[in-house]
Amino acid sequence: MRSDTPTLLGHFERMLLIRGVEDEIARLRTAGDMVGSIHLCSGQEAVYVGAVAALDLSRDAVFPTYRGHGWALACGVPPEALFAEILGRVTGINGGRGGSAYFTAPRYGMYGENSIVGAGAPIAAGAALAAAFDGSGRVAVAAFGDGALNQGAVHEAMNFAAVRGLPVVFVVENNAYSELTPIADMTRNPELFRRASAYGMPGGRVDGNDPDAVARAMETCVRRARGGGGPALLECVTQRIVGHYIGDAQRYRPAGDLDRAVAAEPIGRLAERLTAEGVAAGELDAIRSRVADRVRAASRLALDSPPADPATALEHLYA
Amino acid sequence: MRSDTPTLLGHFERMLLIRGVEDEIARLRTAGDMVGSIHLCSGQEAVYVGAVAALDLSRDAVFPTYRGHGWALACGVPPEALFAEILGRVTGINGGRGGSAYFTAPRYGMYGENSIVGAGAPIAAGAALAAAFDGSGRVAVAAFGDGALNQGAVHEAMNFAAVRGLPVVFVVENNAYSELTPIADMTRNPELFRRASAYGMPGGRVDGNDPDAVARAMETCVRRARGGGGPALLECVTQRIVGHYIGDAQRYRPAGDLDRAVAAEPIGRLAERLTAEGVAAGELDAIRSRVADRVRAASRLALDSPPADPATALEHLYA
Amino acid sequence: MPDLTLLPAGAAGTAIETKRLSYAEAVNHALRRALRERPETLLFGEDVAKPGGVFGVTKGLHREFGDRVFDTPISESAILGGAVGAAMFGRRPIAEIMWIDFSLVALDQLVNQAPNVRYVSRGAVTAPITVRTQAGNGPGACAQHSQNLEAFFAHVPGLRVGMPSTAQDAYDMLLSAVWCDDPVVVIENRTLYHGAKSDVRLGGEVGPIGGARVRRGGSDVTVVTWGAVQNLVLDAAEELAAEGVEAEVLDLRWLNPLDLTAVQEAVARTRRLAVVHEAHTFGGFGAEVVSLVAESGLDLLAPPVRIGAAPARIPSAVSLVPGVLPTRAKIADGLRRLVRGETVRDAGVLR
Amino acid sequence: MPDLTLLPAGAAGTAIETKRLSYAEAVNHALRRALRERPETLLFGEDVAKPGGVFGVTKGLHREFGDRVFDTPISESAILGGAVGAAMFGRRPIAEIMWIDFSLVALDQLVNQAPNVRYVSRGAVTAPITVRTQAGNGPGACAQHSQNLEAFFAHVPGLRVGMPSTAQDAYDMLLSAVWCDDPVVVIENRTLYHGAKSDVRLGGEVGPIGGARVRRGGSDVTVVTWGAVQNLVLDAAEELAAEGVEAEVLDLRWLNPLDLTAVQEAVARTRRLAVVHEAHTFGGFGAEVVSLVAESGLDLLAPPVRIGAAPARIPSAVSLVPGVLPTRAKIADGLRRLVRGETVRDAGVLR
Ligand SMILES: Cc1ncc(C[n+]2csc(CCOP(=O)(O)OP(=O)(O)O)c2C)c(N)n1
Ligand SMILES: Cc1ncc(C[n+]2csc(CCOP(=O)(O)OP(=O)(O)O)c2C)c(N)n1
Ligand SMILES: [Mg+2]
Ligand SMILES: [Mg+2]
Repeated sequence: MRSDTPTLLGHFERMLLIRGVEDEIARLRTAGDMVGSIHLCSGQEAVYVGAVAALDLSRDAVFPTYRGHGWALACGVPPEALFAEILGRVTGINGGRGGSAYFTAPRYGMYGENSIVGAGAPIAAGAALAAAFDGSGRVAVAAFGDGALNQGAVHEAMNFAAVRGLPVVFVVENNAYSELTPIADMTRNPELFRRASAYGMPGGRVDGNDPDAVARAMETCVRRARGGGGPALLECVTQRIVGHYIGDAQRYRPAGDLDRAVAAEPIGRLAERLTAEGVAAGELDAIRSRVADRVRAASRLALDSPPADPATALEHLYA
Repeated sequence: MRSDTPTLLGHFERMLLIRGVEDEIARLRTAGDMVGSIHLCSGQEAVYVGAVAALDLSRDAVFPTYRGHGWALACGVPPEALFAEILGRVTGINGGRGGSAYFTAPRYGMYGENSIVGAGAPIAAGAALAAAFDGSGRVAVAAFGDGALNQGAVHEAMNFAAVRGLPVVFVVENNAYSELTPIADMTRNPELFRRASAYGMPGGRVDGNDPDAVARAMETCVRRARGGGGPALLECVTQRIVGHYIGDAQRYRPAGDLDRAVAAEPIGRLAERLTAEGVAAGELDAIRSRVADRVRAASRLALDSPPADPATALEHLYA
Repeated sequence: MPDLTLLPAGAAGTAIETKRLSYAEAVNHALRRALRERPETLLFGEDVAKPGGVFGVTKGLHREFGDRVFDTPISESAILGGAVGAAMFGRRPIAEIMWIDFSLVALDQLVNQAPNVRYVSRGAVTAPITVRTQAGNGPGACAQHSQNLEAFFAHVPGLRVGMPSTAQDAYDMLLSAVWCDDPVVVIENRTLYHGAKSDVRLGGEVGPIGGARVRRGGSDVTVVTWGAVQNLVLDAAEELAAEGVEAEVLDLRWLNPLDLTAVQEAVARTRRLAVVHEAHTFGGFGAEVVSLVAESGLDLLAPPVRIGAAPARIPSAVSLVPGVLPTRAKIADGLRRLVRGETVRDAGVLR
Repeated sequence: MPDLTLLPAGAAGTAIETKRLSYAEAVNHALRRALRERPETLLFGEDVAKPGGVFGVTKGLHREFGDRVFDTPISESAILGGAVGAAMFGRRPIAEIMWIDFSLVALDQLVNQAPNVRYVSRGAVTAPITVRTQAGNGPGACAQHSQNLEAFFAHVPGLRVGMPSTAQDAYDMLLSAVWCDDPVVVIENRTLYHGAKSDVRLGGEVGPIGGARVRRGGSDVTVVTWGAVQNLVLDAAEELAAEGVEAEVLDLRWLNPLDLTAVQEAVARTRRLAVVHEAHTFGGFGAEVVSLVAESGLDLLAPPVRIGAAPARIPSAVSLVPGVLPTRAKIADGLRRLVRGETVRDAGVLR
């Protein structure tokens, strides 16, 4: 079953919003308004939008990585709160305490990026463990990259979730690289989803540049988990169309690799599909300019906010 | 190809030695000559004797767990040095610094027990990594229990070894329990060797109560690794016929479980086979009494040694 | 985050009574009470449920509380991470790390994860986990099963750290930990588990974490200590008393929050400070206590003294251990020299 | 263990010369020299080989040394355990842990494994690994990428720990670490990597590990410090000099082995001690320095002072960070009050 056009238009707008925010962040970082190492997710939007479409954010919980802007926006975090967070403003979603790589937005079902590779996986399993007791029907999503699969904590989390039948979906954002190193050089079995069988857990692979395909695969996993069927591993094959960090010259990508990734990126692809389904070019353009306006306004709002106050820096360490 | 009778007689004697040493340790611990938590390997002897038979100890390196007495004796560590170590005597293989669970005997190719579950696996991979540079042709053996497979470090070690094609054999001593908990309750896929495929590495299972079968499977793995074929995972199915520690009442074992394990234990089984192959009862008895004498003498020698001197306790921390 | 209303302490009507209990039994009673009174508690770790724990500390709890008490794979990152995640959603996980040495395979969860949850979210999410573990040397234990690592945890802002050394404290401090809304590490000691029984007051109000206790009065020297080594300190104090020197023994109990007032008042009284811990002296938490006193500007009669483990790994042989760890004799000797005004430094602190 | 004969230092004929180098370039030169002169060295870690390191520190080394320099999976236990195992068999692994915060997923190998190898075997096997990592806060970094954890490593007997803060030290100390037969952790600082260049003497004899350095003379107060914060200390010292107060700045460089003589001599001269580190004050290594001085019985003019991070996690916003970490102003203020004889304690040390 394929999604209907309004649903796809929703995906299109969300993906555009993510892309627009990332582009604006790149601009702000390059201009020096933002500082430090920032990881953009451009090219991978379909994973976030598709996966979140399958969730019930009033009770489900998402645990992304440092590359988490897309997850946050897909969950509904307002772009102004995201910009402000990375800018270190008092209006940031965590008042500047988290920053680009480690913010959290529990109100939106986004329970924290994690800048320690793999560390979110057992925490997500814990969220699912709570669900086994609180009757919430919560499903937890642990999202991480291809490279994270080689981290011990991810292995432990998958076995733990499998043996206890916990409602967690492990989403692998396979973008072919871990920082500057191809995953193909770092593990022998390129079909990452096959690791699931080691834990007696179902695993599968989906086109991570098709939000619709991701949503449908994710629905299967979520339904199963919510129904007591236990965890699953969903590998979403995608690509970054930007560097690992802003300023990354991507010299480690072989010739043509980036071009191919750009050609396959999900937003243009979905635009083509929508056009083929009869959506008028004008309608798509209207969405594009609405999103652009939203991004611009949000960025301005965030830039106009005051910086976080150092006098508050010692608050909230203990209860 | 099955081994010839003299080889099997050698296995028989080695296994008897291990069993005899463990029985004597149990006696000494119960009598109070030895202290602390001691993990015996009775019932699992075929794994050690079989695996070591496939090694060239002049260059290969074994990394066992805290349950390492059997590995040490199979490698040729003199029983008196082992007794003395556990007794805390100056003549102990490490002068009493290691104790039952963490001694090392590099002269014998036994490069250290490890009492941190799984920690020996990456170290063994490192020994294999050295082999890639020193032209020694060394194969490293990482031995650990069924429960250890759920530890992050073991996962990392296997992927690391697989991706670099390192000459290491991962030997799983699947004795069905991790301390007091059945492995069947702690992972969904009871065929532990199947985890190998996650790393694109061969894996297999062997009857771990048949030293001959273990030796032949191990030879395949070792030959492959030494020839540059990379690592493998060998699951040896066996059982403890004693508690996890001395004094363990084993109430966690279901009715009949221990009896079945005793009935299947490798020494009696090999005696039957040898008898069937025409070895006279008297010859087996002669071996039994030779081993018993050796154990008794070794124990006495160790007991007669002086305790380690506290004035030396600060030596050898730094170069 | 779901808004789970916590039952008030004692709500399940735990009777106030006194029982003669071992340290292990006191822990067991505290766990049972927590599981009874706070339905949101969970108890898990390796071998804690069906087998009742490798030291028998959690005996009977799985039977009484069913699935809320469960065994885990040998996966410390999953145990601690699972605790953090469950705590973020209203559970009160009590996770066991069987030996403190094993926490090192999963320390990330206790340093990079648990203590950040509240801070980064400004209280919107919290991670009130209790980690029970046990530390220290015991006869025949190896170098990987003998360490005292409280200094690691005490250096992590956002983590609370306690080390009970009596059965009463094993009970009280564990309950305070579970009731506390911060992540707390409670470091027990297996050599105490099955020792002599003592009277333990059960069922009283659960107090807040924190607070040192004077274990022995004395006016000549203040010994600040924590953990099982306290018993050696008390023995050494008796030895000195026979020589006319009265040592005050202050059990710190909680390293975080640290009861600085108690330390300062005690040292101000005796004007001599010794700190005794089983952990390695160099870089150990004893240095924090000495520094806090030094910074206070209290006028001491003699330089302060630390007595802890000398720089070595911990050997297994029972005869070797006194070459490394503090002993009653080393403690008594250190205190004697402190009172005589001699500068004391364990020859082995630096190497 | 195979008997691998090590080439003597300088054997490959490294020319003695002086070059203007950044800190990162100095590290790169040291690594290149080690790889050239000691064929048994290996260099590995995440992104260190083909990409040349996420900070560009290991650029060109894979090209020059081929398979001896390689990239690893994101598997810190495999990296450190692999280093330990390779070192036991005659290699000299130089392993990179990209951020010191990440060491916490694999600390077992640095606490329970590497330092035990020599001790338990009484020298029959050794594990001379060098772990390069980098620590500290930088603009915009999050709580999980900002910590200073040297206190953890310094508390582990058997591990050597150094923190270079100049380009020359980045070169010298790393070589000393690789040449040293103990496991050594060298903690670099990424905010220093690409700073101003300075003259670095290359190719000289590789010295043993250890030894503090006076970075600035002064007679009024001794500031013991280490790591990148030293630059703030030097700035604060200049500020004070303008007010007529001369601070001596002693860079400890090595926490283990610790140059106690240098500390004692310096403090004996000025009779005032401040310790400044970027790490959290509470339970930090500054306490060890203060304690060693206190135990020495040196007669100080004023109580010692520690200046470090206040108890909080490290926030990301640049504006928040000065609320937690030491700043030039906080350091200058602390020193001023120390010289005036006021009792100084960071209000935030205990909470
Ligand atoms: C435990 C740990 N090790 C290393 C790092 C450094 N690091 C940050 S991102 C990254 C690459 C992750 O690759 P992948 O999992 O594929 O995710 P991606 O960045 O591609 O989204 C690494 C190695 C870290 N943050 N944590
Ligand atoms: C990291 C770590 N976690 C927990 C333990 C405690 N422990 C010691 S032995 C053991 C069980 C190991 O089971 P298995 O791997 O099956 O080996 P077996 O004892 O059966 O030989 C456990 C959990 C430990 N030593 N290290
Ligand atoms: Mg990736
Ligand atoms: Mg087992």
